[in-house]
Amino acid sequence: MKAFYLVLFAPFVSFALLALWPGLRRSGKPAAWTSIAAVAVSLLSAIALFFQYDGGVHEVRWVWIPLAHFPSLTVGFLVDGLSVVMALVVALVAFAVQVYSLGYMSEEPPASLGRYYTYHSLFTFSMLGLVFANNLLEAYIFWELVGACSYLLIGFWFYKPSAARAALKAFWTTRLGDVGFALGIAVLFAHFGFLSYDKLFALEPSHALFLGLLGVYVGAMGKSAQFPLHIWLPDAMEGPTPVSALIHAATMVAAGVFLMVRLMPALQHTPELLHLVLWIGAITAFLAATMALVERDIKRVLAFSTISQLGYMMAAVGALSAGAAFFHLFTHAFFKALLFLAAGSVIHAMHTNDMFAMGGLARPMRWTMILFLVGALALAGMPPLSGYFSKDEILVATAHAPVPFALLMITVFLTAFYMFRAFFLTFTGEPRNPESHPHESPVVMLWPMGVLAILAAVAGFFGSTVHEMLNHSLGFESLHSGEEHHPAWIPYLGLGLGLLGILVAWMGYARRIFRPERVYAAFYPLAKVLEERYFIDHIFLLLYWLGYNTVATVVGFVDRYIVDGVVNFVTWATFEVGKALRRFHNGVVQDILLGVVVGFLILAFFATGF
Amino acid sequence: MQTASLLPVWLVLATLGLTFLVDLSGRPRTALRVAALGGLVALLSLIWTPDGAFLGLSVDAYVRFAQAVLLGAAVLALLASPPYMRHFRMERLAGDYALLLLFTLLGGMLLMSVRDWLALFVAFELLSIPLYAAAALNKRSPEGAEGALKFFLFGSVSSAFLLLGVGMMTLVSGSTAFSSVVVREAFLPAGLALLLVGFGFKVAMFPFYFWAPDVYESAPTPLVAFLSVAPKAAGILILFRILQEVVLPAGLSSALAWVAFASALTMVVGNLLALPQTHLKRLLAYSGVAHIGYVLAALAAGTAEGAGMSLFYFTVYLFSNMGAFLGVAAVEMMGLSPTLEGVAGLYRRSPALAMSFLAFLLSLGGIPFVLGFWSKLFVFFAAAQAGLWVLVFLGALLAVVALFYYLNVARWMLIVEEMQEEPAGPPPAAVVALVVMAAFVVVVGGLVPQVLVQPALLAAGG
Amino acid sequence: MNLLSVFLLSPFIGAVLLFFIPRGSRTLIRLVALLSALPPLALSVYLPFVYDTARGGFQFLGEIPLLPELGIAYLVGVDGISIALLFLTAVIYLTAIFTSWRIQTRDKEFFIYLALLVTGVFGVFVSLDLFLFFLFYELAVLPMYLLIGIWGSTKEIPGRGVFGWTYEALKVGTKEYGAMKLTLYLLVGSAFILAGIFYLAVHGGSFSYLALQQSLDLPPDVARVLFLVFYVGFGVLAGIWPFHTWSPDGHAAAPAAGSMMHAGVLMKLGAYGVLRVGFGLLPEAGAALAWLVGTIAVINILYGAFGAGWQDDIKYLIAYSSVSHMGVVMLGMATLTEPGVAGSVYQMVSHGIMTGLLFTIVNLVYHKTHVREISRMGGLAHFQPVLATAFVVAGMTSLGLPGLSGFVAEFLVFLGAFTSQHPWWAVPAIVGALLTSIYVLRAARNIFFGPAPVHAVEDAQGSEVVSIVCLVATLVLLGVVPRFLLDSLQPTVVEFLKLFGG
Amino acid sequence: MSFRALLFLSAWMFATGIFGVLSRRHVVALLLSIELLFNGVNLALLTFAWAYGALSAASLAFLGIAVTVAEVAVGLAIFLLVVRLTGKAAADELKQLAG
Amino acid sequence: MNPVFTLLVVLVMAASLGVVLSRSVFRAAYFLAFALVGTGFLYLGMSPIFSAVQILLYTGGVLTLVIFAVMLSGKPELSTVFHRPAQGLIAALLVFFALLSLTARLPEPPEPRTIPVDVFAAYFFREGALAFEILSLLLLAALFGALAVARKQGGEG
Repeated sequence: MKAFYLVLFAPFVSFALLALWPGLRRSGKPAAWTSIAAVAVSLLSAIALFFQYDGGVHEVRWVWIPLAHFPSLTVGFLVDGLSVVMALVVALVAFAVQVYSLGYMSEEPPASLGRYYTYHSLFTFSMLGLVFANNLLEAYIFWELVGACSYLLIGFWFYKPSAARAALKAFWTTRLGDVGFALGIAVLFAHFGFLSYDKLFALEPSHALFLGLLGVYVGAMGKSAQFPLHIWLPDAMEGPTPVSALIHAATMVAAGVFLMVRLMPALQHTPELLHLVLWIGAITAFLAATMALVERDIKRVLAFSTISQLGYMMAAVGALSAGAAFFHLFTHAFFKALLFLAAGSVIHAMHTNDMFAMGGLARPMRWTMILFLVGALALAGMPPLSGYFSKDEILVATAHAPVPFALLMITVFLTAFYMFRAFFLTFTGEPRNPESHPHESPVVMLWPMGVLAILAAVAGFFGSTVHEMLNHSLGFESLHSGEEHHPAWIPYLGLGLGLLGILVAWMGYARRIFRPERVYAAFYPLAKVLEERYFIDHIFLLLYWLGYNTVATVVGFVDRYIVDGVVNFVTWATFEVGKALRRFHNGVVQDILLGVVVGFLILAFFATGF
Repeated sequence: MQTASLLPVWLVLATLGLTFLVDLSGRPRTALRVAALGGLVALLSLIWTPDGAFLGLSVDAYVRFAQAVLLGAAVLALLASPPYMRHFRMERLAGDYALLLLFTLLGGMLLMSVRDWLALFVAFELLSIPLYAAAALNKRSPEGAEGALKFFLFGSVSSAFLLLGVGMMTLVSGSTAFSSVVVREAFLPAGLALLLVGFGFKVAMFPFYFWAPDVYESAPTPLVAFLSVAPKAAGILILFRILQEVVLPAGLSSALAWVAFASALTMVVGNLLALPQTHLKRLLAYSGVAHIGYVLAALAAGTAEGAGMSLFYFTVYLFSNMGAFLGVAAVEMMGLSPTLEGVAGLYRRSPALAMSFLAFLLSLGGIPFVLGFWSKLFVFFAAAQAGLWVLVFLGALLAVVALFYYLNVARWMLIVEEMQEEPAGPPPAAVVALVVMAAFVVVVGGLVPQVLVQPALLAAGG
Repeated sequence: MNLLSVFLLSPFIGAVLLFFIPRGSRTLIRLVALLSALPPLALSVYLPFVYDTARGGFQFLGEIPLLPELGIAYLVGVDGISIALLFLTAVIYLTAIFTSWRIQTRDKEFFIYLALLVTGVFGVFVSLDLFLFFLFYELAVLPMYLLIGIWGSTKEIPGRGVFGWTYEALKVGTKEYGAMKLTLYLLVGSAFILAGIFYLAVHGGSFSYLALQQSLDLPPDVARVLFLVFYVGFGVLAGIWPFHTWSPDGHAAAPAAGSMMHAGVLMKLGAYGVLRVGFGLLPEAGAALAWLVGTIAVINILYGAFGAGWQDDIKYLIAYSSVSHMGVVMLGMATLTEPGVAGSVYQMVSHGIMTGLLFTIVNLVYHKTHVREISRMGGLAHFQPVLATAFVVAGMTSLGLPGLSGFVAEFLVFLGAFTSQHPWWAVPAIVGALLTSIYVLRAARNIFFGPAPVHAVEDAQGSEVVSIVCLVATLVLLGVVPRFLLDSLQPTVVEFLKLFGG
Repeated sequence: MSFRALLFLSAWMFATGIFGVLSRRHVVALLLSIELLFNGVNLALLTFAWAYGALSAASLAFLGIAVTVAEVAVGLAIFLLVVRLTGKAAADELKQLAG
Repeated sequence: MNPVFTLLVVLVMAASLGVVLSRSVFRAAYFLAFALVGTGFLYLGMSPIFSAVQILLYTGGVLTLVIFAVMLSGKPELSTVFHRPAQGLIAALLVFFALLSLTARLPEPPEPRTIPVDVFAAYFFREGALAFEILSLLLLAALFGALAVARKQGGEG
């Protein structure tokens, strides 16, 4: 298992080098190459690991914090089917994105380019660490590290106030979820004393286990942008597009799903939790899709689409079908990263995100258009591409729950519609703003997209190998629930809805048979609600202002002028007593002599009294 | 005939005579130096004086330690006087000043070793009367005369009370033909009450301290330095003997409660009044009152440790308080007014003086690694051992108030940058040397306190 | 010559040597100061490895009888807790010297007072004789006063609210006010401690901590009152809720090294005192009153976190965050569970280093931009990348990001709270971390991010960078390899909890 | 020669002395009042000596007289100096030193 | 209670009041002399030597001194006599009652006798020898003190 150490620690070495050696970091391109080389090493060893993998579970563990009254907190790494596949996905997408960034970030000054790649190396290491973690505490550690990296990368262009604010929003919301995660860990630690996966899986169902896993799920909701904690993902698009591709499409947001899949052996004992996960997954999928309908910014469309797909995966987990969830995560990583990179290439050329300012890019950016199309088709779930297989498995798995299933079905249509709305708006029709002169992106950007496109296309066929490796690590058949009574018509209905979605988008935006603006005007109140993202952002803002700022003002004022006021008053009073006593010393001899007489009288009173 | 036990007294008497002759022959400055030298010889002679009694004057370790404090104070004051006299053009009266100081010293030493009430009263008066006169020697300052007058009036009235009190006490324990129990029951509390009035004045206890600030402000500073230590030490240490050998054996245990009450009041009033002061000598006067409050706490413990601790306390107080006053004298000799504004930025003008002054302030404030820290703590520890928790807690809290005004002075000297007044010239080297020497003792003593504490405890039979 | 005396002698000799160096030679002064800081650091790094964890208890004992009649002796010894805090003090002292390398006015005196201050602090952590403990505790009073008084910074605060008029009378906000307030608070605390220690010595027979541990048996109610006296006495310095108001004023007025030493180390002195003298000598009373300590700690955490949110002055913001983090320390202590107490001590060290770093950055920003109000700042990262990165790292530590020391401490306290008799304490502990992330990162955004400021500003120079790098390295070291301190700390905590039937 | 009467007289003299000291403005009047105080005390002492045969009280009275004389001498000298330097003989006008 | 004794007591009381209340310091001095002489006669009953000391030395010496001082100062009278008389009166009354209460519990003397001179002299010079020596020092000190205060320092203000 030597390869395993390489996968994990190559990015760490690159991060350490870049962080500790300012010269290298500030040099720009060389820093980029160090990071890319490290990710390449990590990718190759991940591939080697994938092929050498013999189905066993290899674990290494050492004590991180010694404790006597409780089992010591350990840190270690677990290499099994699930982590190997996930590592492969992460390494591959990371490599693609870092190569792509060479082109996309070309006009960045060297120092900040170096900073960019430093953050990237740290992120890759943390993500891989999360993948290979062998206990909940370690998962929490890398979980937060990944959150911090996302904060740093979203706020990479710190001179943009909106980017800084978005980074904060992302960090705070995920942090809110992490509070639940920590509480979950605490419950498990308090009741069972240990946090490592193998011991957790051996537990029989109990209320404590339910609470613990509920806490973990809240953490997953934060990270995987489940409703209502999804508000940070659309704003996270302020970061550079490669970052969005890597973090907010393929890896970090999928961490929540990955963790739920990892904990499936324990989750199966908590049906009520799974039921909740299913429902929230379905609702998230549907709502995100509706919000994507009215989005003008191409990246935000993809962001909502990611939230929606994450909803799908969580629904699959809720339906106890970890295999479906993981396989969709596997395929989604490729085609969503591809879509983001393609969008990046368009933005790179047009220097704007607004789809309504683009148009007719098919000719000048031929390759980008083809790649974007492949991604869109895969996302819409068209048969030969991977999207079809993974989405189908999820629909099958969730068939037993009527309402969520219905929501997911409608979302298939909506997904297809908003994806092709974006496609037609961007690539077909005449260019909407004349002075822009789009040109095809450089090769260094196209190659990574090409690789992803190929993977997006063929990934569907690796379903069986993925499931088989997953079953090893989970210890039970990961696809079991949907198999027996899945009605045959589900895949066809999904396909039909997908095609319908594409058709309507084509009519609306390519051929302009019906005017979407008029539809928008007709349903104005509904559209406005969608545009305002169901006012959830405003609710959180209100919560932040009422919950924190007003209380802070009250506490600050009370502390500065009441508690401190009392202290100052006491000091001032002591001074005044001193001044008052001074008045007795008016210097007149007769009054001074009074002191003797008074003293005598007191002593005399003592003498006679006692 | 163990006259040897009175060696220091004979030496002081000899010095007195010599100083008088030198002054008579028209050289007042040398008279002052002769007095200082004689005092020093007497101080050194203490090492060889054996215990013993002669002519009704008994000398034991406790007395010798106390006499050492008195002599030390006198020598320090006398050494610092010549430059002060020269600066204030009082040199023609230097001889008289020295004589009066020696008389007071003699009074104090005798008071320490006296065994009967008659001699006690007279020695007590010998301790005060020359000081009234000495306080008025600076003929150029009308305030000096006013201060001396107040000092005299306050002293006379309280010695009237004292006379009556001593009279009553002679009936309680003196060698009288007739001393029935009933008489003793009546006279003991009354006598003690009146006695405390007299001692209260001498020691500047509350409420008999009203004279102190005015006299300290107006009298010549070296004299004030002596005045702020020697009479107080003599008063407290002999009061302790009286309590131990007369009052407590006679059964008036509530006496300790009186002392404790007086201690608490003195501490509170002394500290609070020192807060708003801007004149250094007045501030040190009130701080002196506060310090007497702390010693009274040890006295209220009524134990041998208490006595030992108060001996140690006065040794430390000798250096820190006199050092502070000599520092003020040096400031005055620089032509600056002895107020906070005068001292502003002293650090710039003469760092040695400023740093020594800081050492004294810290010692008075009770900051660690300076002698004053140990003395204050041991005094409170003695009180704690006797269970006087209220005093301990009150004292510790008042130390906070005390430190405010001490640090305030330090702030004016060290932190305030610009000089408010323009000094006429550098302080005379002799005085600065004395001040730095005292500061050295205070700082180094702080590192090795046991050198002083153990002999003090032994002396008090602790 | 006991090994531990090096902690005391090295800075003290440094101070004495500095006294004789002429004022002009700037580099010589700094070199001597630096040399006085290295031996303690070396020793404090060496101790955790050579501390015999099997035997546990106080080791490297040294005794020189000072005043046998009163039961006072120079008794020194360390256990896991003292080792951790010695390491903290040594690191902070070294970095404080580096941070003040470029000080202009009266630098000789500056380093003398700093050395004296450290001697006092080392003395407290090393001494086992309560009298000596008190002596060193009080030694820190004067240097602190002068450090703030002479090199502090002033910002008048107008009076408002019911006691408003006293603010002008006392000139609240000036450095004199801050220095005096901080010093007097320390003394009020020491008044309580003095009374308590004397009571112990009188009833326990001697001042030695070891003897008192065995010989002390007080009636329960007296023990409780005594515990309260110690809790208030030390708590004042630890910044527990009602007595914390000196911390913002004192630290805001203090120079960089001053607030580093005070917030970084002296506040831990207070917590160490409560732990060692309060809980250590009066276990039953401690256990009975643990609920009080914990509840006030919870108030501290939330009060500090919200208070920091309102501040517009960067120094006040850090000071309030210190109050909040000290709440975590006290909470950990109050849980009386193994992870809780270990976390509490670890938080002392972690918060000490972190606040040291934060105050270094804040003071450097102030010195270079002469602006303390956050509302008038923005985009400093353009010109001060080192300070910006360091501030973000320190902020991340304060909100408990794993990989940095903050996480280990806060998570241990969080687990300890959850497994103690009052599990609800865990909620404020974790919510506190969330609130911290709000005000710290919001401050980072307002100060460092956003559009570039009009005129260029100098970044951290030479020795300042060294100080920042040392502190960040320590934070990472303590975050990634907690066993460096925990190996010696953990057995001590277990032994400590035996007092409570742990 | 009744014991009580004598004590009453001495207390009376002492009290009038106190009134004089506290309320008279002229410095010499103060001195005279102090004389009165001492005389009251001497009378009390001799009464004790006469009543209880306490010779020590008598000798103390004798010493008291001598001390009083000494005090008056110094007191008058200071009074004259005050008059010479400040030109005032009224005690309540002498309040440069205060606070 | 023989009439002479009571007359004397009343006279002395009146005289002491006169000292305190008279406007001019001269008249106060006369009243004081009268009071001292009255006390002197009282001492006849107790210890004859004291009456001699009292009348000859005390009254004669002190009075002449006081008169000289007032003459020298040239300020016999002041515009107003009293400073806050009410405060003084209350204090005096309180002191009076305090003194009486302090001596109230004293038992009636069993057999009071006048002290013969030889007995007193023998006792004084045996027990009070040390005190007498110190007294001599005291008087010397007072002499020097008075001289020092009186001497001109040359060029003073």
